[in-house]
Amino acid sequence: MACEKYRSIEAAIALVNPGARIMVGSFGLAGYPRELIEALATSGTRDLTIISNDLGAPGEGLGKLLTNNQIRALIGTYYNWNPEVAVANNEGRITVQLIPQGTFAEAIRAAGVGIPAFFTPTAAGTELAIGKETRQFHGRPCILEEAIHADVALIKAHKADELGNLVYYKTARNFNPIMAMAADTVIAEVDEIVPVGELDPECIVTPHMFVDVITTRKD
Amino acid sequence: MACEKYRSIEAAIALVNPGARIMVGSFGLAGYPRELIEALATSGTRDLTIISNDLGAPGEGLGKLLTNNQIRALIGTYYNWNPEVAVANNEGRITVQLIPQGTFAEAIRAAGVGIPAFFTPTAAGTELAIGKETRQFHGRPCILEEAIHADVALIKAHKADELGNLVYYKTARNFNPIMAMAADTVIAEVDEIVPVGELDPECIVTPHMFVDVITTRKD
Amino acid sequence: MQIIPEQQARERIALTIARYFDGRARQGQLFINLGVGIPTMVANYVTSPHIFIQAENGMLGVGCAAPEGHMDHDLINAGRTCVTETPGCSYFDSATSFGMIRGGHVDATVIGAFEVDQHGNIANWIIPNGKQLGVGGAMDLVSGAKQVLIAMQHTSKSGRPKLVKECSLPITGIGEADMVITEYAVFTFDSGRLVLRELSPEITVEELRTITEADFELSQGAALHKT
Amino acid sequence: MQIIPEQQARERIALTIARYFDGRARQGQLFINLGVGIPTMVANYVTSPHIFIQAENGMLGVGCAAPEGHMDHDLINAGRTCVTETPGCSYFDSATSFGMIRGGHVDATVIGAFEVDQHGNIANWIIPNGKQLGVGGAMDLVSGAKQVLIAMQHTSKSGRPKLVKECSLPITGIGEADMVITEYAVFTFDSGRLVLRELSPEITVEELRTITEADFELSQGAALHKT
Repeated sequence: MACEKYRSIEAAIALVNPGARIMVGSFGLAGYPRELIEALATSGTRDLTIISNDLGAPGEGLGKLLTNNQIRALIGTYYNWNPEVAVANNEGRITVQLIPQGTFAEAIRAAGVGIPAFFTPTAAGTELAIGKETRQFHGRPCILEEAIHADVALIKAHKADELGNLVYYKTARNFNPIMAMAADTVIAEVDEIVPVGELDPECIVTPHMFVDVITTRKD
Repeated sequence: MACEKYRSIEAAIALVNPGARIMVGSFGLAGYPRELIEALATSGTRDLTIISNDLGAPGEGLGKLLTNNQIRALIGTYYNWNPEVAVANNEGRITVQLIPQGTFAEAIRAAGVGIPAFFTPTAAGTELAIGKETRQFHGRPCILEEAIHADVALIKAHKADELGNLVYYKTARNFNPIMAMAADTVIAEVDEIVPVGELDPECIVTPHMFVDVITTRKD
Repeated sequence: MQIIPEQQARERIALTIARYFDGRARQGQLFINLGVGIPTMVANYVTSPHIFIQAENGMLGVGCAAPEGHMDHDLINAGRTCVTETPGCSYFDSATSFGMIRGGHVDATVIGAFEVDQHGNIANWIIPNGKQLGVGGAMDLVSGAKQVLIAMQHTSKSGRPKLVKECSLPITGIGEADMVITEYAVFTFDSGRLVLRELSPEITVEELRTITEADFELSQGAALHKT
Repeated sequence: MQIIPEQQARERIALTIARYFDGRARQGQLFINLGVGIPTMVANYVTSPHIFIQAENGMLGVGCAAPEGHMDHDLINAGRTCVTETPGCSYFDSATSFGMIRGGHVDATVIGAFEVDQHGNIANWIIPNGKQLGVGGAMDLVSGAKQVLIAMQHTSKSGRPKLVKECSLPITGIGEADMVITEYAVFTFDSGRLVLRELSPEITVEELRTITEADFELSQGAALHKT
């Protein structure tokens, strides 16, 4: 394989340091980098801040990291599928920053495209707007939200070519393409690595500029 | 053809009223809706505000509308390829609002995705920041830019399916997909209309939700 | 007043909304987003080919639930149910998906609620200090979708009115509700006032007032319809 | 001091930059954006397979100029030149393209300039009340790209220094220049000071000072290189 960005799952996950801010693509258990998360759980790396939509389920997917006590803070939108989150939060073992899902997605993209902050009507007037600057645009109250950046993004794509161009599979796409733009180091777990030229230039979702490391499950 | 959104070029361009704010996809003469612009020039519709990257060349592409005296105002980034713009502006026949190209693209997308305003480092400290709110983020001065919305978007795509899903061709894509989100009425001129199901769901760039009218050149 | 059993209540609410959407879709394409629970059931009853379902996890053109044996766990809706594709469907990332919603391109969203008050405020995302911690796309949907339909049983399991004078729980959005559909009635918000539009055969207006804390008016002009 | 003819000057500037990029690309992939004029010529001289050219009109992996007879007018770079594809290239919309630039994903941009001053300010977008009215992507590129290389002849056609003490024309960005490459010399900005790094054989430092209005220092440690 002529993929210079290729690393083993273990070598890839070794790039995650204790205390790191990590973004992980996923929506429920769809489109999350399963092998990387398994390896991260095995590594025992602690004090992580996990930036993800949800946290899988107890002991499953990203949920493993909480069950394993590797998490210090969560930034995300929806933890109803993993009741361990509310328990850990209520007991003060972790801190949780809850953000509306659309604002969360937009803030991640913003970090990727160099927009430090934006106004949005979502959540204006609610508890989630407390402490945030509010301003009217065209008669509508909006709140100021800042970009969300990470040290490392662990993403899941369907195929990579040897340069690192990525395409996704159905609703496993979710947050992966925007997280690929928003972290210092981007590690993509893929199902398959194909030769350069095999992906249609019109259909590449994540250009290789954004990808640092490619990994795939051992067969 | 079972395309309910299909209209003839003439019927489509009749949706543009005098005084309208129109977005037009293009970069130079790549990816602009040639037939629609021809028809708009023929229609003689006046007092238009044209929101586009550039204005083609004198008497060519979007340039025809200025040569024809149909333009009241321009919002865009680069008119060096059409010297008639500077002349008309210096003579006070039109007003021109110049915006950095990245800010212009982002402001159009912002309108499409319901973000009323955003901060950007681009142009901070320059003449184009005069009168704009400036604020530091992470020690860097940024300026506040508002979304750019239009009454009508005239865009060019390569293929539409009968529902109105769109794909583009090479660098003719440019501003077209973001303009497809940012106007009340979106009219797409395409090279070809194909049956539903012929476009790969993973490769559709503009979902049909954004498209109101499909038109194509008469053969 | 005749008690309507839960399953029948849920089906009726979904069917009422589906008929409303079918009617609107006669005017052209209709793009809708359905929350979990009763809202998802609406998909089973709509018949118009002009209705397209958007799922905020990144899909337009969501089909019916995937049949046993044909489930693809990477093809799900926002409630994590395995679904199917419809012809002309497409996939996109979460920022684009919420761009559709926040940008006003989604015609209607159907969501459940703990409470809706007579000012159109919706409370549907959290019960403080409870066992669940999540907001998901609720706030984006109520503020972004052009029309917000609340699909809920008229009272809580303990019989408490869910249409109240003022929400007691944290709100999801201010004055965002456009329509409330329960097993007994259909209400709309017109210029900030709650108006009764339809009434089921099992109940009278007087009885409805006993299970509705919110003040509401009777619709002018149109007579009350029976579902 | 020996005058270098314009064509030779332009080629030397492009070649100097290409060699610099080839050197950097030994450390890994290098993503660059090239402005019109001399910057575009850099593409003709780079040899590393790790260098990828981004065009802000929506392409990554821009190849050489399209040969006569093989021009596709919908496959152009930002200077409207018909170009070719390289293996692994991709297309995207303008918001994504400038997202790459503003987001700091483009390693370097090469642009021309009317003036650069000793504070690193660049003036390259407009001559007030002139015949041209446009900013294009210039401001995005100077503020967004990780490194900004200015490729320009040392003096204007009338012999006026282009490396000045203070820009007199409207600036494109504040203190954004990282490197200035002319036919006579290579300068870098180090902690806000302009430092001479290389000098061509046709000129002495003393002669260089006569055609350079900006104050500059000689590089410490490294000797002056000859191109």
